[in-house]
Amino acid sequence: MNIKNYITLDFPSNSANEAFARAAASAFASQLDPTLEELGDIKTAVSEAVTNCIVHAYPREIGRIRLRLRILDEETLDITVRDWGVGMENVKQAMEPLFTTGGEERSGMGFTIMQSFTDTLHVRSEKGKGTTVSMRRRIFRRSRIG
Amino acid sequence: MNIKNYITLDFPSNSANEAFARAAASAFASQLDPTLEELGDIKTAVSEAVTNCIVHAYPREIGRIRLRLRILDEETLDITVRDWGVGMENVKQAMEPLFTTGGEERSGMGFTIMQSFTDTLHVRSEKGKGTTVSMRRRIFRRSRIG
Amino acid sequence: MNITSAYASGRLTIGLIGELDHHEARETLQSITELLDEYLPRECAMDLSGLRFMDSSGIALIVRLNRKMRELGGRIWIENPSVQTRRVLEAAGIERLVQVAAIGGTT
Amino acid sequence: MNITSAYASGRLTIGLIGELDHHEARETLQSITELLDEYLPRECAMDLSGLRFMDSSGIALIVRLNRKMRELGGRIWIENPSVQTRRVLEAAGIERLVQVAAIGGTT
Ligand SMILES: Nc1ncnc2c1ncn2[C@@H]1O[C@H](COP(=O)(O)OP(=O)(O)O)[C@@H](O)[C@H]1O
Ligand SMILES: Nc1ncnc2c1ncn2[C@@H]1O[C@H](COP(=O)(O)OP(=O)(O)O)[C@@H](O)[C@H]1O
Repeated sequence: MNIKNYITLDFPSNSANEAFARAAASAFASQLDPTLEELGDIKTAVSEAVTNCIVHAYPREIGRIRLRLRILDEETLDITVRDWGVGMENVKQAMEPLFTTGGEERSGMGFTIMQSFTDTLHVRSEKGKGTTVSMRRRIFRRSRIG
Repeated sequence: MNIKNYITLDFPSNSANEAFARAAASAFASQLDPTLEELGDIKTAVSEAVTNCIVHAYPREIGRIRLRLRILDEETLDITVRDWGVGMENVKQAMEPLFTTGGEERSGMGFTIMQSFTDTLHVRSEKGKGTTVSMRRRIFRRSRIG
Repeated sequence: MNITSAYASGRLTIGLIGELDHHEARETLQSITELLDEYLPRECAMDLSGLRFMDSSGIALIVRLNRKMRELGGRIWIENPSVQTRRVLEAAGIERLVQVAAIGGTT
Repeated sequence: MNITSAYASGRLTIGLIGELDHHEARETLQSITELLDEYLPRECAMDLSGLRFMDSSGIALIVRLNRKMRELGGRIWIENPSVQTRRVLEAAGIERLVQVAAIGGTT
């Protein structure tokens, strides 16, 4: 695995940073020359994962979030979103469509959307220790195809 | 000093990341509701400092750059650009207009531009250990003035 | 979030302009709820052509507005989502609940 | 960086479209130098209206092009910088070397 470029962002779990995280991910992903649709997918996946940290991982405090973006093998975007918050006991259940502990303000579709907008999704969590969400999305090179 | 929000970015000294660092700084600074001119100044100052790490701090290798952005007291943007590269012996001389060790490709005006586009500029460096450039720029609240 | 509204003969058209994420959702829901309570429309069209971004926070909002319109004895639908918004609507399977119409598709 | 050029009766107008930073500077300089060597113009106008961003790497480029035009016995000037570019030109004091003209100011 050849890491061509990376960036690590650390920021507090203010909801205003949702938009910022999306914008930074979009700016970083641009070097892969994605289509607007691919960029939209990446922004959406990042937004879901970061929002989960803000809403679920740190429900009553401002905690730290780490977003890491890497370019692998020149055509895959690797996205890792990490928190040190409350964690989950049952990750499998949490990933089911419509499952939410967030009440009426949440749809329970966050993980479902992350899954459909990326090629792979891995979630690792430990109660009381935090959560790491890893996603990969391959961006096909248009110049190579065309 | 009240830190309202912050972000820390870590990335390698590829020149392609100059544009990325500017875009991230611009996205983060947007929460201060700056004018387009103020945003331009911030992007320029960040670009100069990050480019110096890429060109001067790590002339023959890819090293690590850390860009930290903070909002202080709700109206000041604090920008810190740090590298662990070659450092400088004589910071005062380096900051003089037109001084450059970069040959024809550099103008020697980087620090001059950082200085004119920010309110304060501090440079700390140690030969062989690296350099930290700190800049602050106050963004006046238009709603408050108006 | 900027919100526009137009009411005529029982139909309220609500336009959303901006990025609809968790940060924006609560205030947006409140503004729209106030509009519904004011006009008590039979039909509510949500024009999403001005949304530059929407994530699952928008899905939760649509689900709640759909429930509210049913309580009022009316119905709601979505108009003109951009590509990004349409992809989120599809991934969440919202069409099973609420009709999604393209430009000019509902009149 | 996208580069356009237009030549007529001794005057070459070069347009730069994009962001001129250190990453882009070397290739941009090379392309412009090739144009100058091809046309050997008496006058060279650099139209910067398409530059969305420029930093001191652009200053170094302008200084070198100015020197080259003097060697060719000609002169160079800058046209239509955006606000951001104009502020960088001013902070670097480039007007002492090279004339900066606003829209329509040089013809
Ligand atoms: N970072 C996290 N920390 C703790 N719990 C989480 C985290 N992310 C998700 N969860 C749990 O998984 C559930 C499902 O998440 P998701 O599918 O994104 O839907 P939603 O955010 O709408 O609830 C959440 O309601 C929450 O209980
Ligand atoms: N991060 C850094 N590490 C080491 N040396 C630096 C760094 N930043 C600046 N310098 C030194 O200071 C000089 C002046 O920098 P500057 O004013 O930005 O102009 P320029 O980048 O055009 O040379 C550089 O030529 C270099 O010798």
